[in-house]
Amino acid sequence: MNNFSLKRDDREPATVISLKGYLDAHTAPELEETIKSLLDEGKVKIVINLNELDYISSAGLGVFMGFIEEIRDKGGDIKLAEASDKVYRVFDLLGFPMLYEILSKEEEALKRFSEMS
Amino acid sequence: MNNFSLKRDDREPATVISLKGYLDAHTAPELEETIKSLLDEGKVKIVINLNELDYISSAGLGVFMGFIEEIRDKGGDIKLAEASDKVYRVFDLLGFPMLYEILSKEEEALKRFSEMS
Amino acid sequence: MNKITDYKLKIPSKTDNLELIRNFVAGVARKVGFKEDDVSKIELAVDEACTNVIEHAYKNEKDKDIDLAVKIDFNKLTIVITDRGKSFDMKDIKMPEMEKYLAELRVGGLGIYLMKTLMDEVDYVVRPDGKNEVRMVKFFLDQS
Amino acid sequence: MNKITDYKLKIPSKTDNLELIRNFVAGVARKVGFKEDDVSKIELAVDEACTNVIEHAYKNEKDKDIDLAVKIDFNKLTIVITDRGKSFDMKDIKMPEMEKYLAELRVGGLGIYLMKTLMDEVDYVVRPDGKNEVRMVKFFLDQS
Ligand SMILES: Nc1ncnc2c1ncn2[C@@H]1O[C@H](COP(=O)(O)OP(=O)(O)O)[C@@H](O)[C@H]1O
Ligand SMILES: Nc1ncnc2c1ncn2[C@@H]1O[C@H](COP(=O)(O)OP(=O)(O)O)[C@@H](O)[C@H]1O
Repeated sequence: MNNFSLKRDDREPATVISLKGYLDAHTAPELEETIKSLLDEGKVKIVINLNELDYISSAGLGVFMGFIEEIRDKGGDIKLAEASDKVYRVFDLLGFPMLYEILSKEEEALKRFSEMS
Repeated sequence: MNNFSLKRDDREPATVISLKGYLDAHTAPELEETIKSLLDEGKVKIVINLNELDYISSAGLGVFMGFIEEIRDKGGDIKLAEASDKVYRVFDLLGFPMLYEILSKEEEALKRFSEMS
Repeated sequence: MNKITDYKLKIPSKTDNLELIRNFVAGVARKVGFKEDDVSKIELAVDEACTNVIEHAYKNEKDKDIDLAVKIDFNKLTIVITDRGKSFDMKDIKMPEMEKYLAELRVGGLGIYLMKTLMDEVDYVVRPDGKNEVRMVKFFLDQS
Repeated sequence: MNKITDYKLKIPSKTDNLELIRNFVAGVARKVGFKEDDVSKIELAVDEACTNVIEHAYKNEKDKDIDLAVKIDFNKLTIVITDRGKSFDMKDIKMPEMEKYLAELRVGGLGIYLMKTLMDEVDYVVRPDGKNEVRMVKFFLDQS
């Protein structure tokens, strides 16, 4: 049983990572590896699609915190999209909307990157 | 949490009881009461629609066994319809297909009653 | 998995809790790699065993304890269900011949038959300390 | 519900088991009548507490035991998580001011903050027998 999976989709103007299932201390390392690979390839514009994410704990939130500084220093960003009410509430509880743009649609998040560049 | 519910629908030529969720020792009494009421009203032609039933244990199977003799004595029958593979397997394990007609569609089960009368 | 891994659950003896018990055991079985087919069998066998403990050993007294242990070792999953209620002798229970059973339209007496059909091993012992123990085993066979 | 009802779970200390733990506790909370909103809060608080036990108390040593008890009485649900690993003093842990925390882009240190935000009471004690205990309470308030 490993009810977490992710899908990477290199689009323009950003890479979309779609998360599915449960993002907790057990599954967060997989997301961490994926973002690390992106940085290694010089890709720093990232949209996280949360549409199929059922659950997130602080271990999952920590992954976003862990990379955001480096990514922004390199002129990129992490934008979040399509969070369910349940997942959004956790972000909200921690004040993440102050730090990250959380868009309702993946397309909007991609558009925000187009506007940036 | 009581992830079981049932719906009674008095149709012609039989009453359809649709089961949903988990039929176990905890929830079987509700089905038992419903069938008892039908008998009290003289309704002995019964189709059990299992389409949304996720789980059945011997306590659920026992309900069918408990009434079948009386129902058949009164010229009626219990016919089962639309069992998922998982639920069908339990019926099959106990040889129930020898004793009950298990149809793939509710309409077929109703038709079998029309043919009977 | 080489080491024995143990999961334990202690839960009040009411049928209301059967769903929690099933979900827990199914979760463990799935996690260690059983296919859905076998997960369903394990789930049903555990339900039948716990239903018997609630109804026969504890005669529907609520809030007695059911102890459930799931042990995983390299080639099998073992479930041990312990109660402090009324004992019985499984050897006295005749297994129904299903054809005859059904022909006679009998009610009840299917639980132990199901447990024995669904699992690879089923034993019942009254332990020296007076507790009763149902032990059921399912082997890992070509699970993928 | 007048009587105290107890559910107990003993489970090996690996993050792989967090999902089983969450599902079990969520199942109990739902069963006793908490609304989905509160079920989610309880689920997350328990995950954070158990993650801390695995990572900090047991330093990721697998197959140590986490003991989890869920007690239900008439006005509240209490979760007690017990470990035999490294102790700490919760008073030494400064709660982040979230605005400042985020502005500094810090990593980690959100678990206890979440637990305290999600639950009505959170205590941590080192018991006389040397075991560590996290105790969290959620009251039943206008649950329907
Ligand atoms: N855990 C148990 N403790 C005491 N008696 C039991 C237990 N399990 C089964 N029995 C006895 O064995 C009989 C057969 O059990 P079973 O096959 O499960 O059918 P049922 O529970 O429907 O009677 C029961 O009626 C009961 O007398
Ligand atoms: N159960 C525990 N046992 C030992 N130390 C703990 C425990 N829980 C928390 N701590 C300590 O408190 C700190 C803060 O915990 P927390 O807020 O959950 O953030 P994080 O786990 O991300 O560091 C941890 O880094 C750890 O030093």
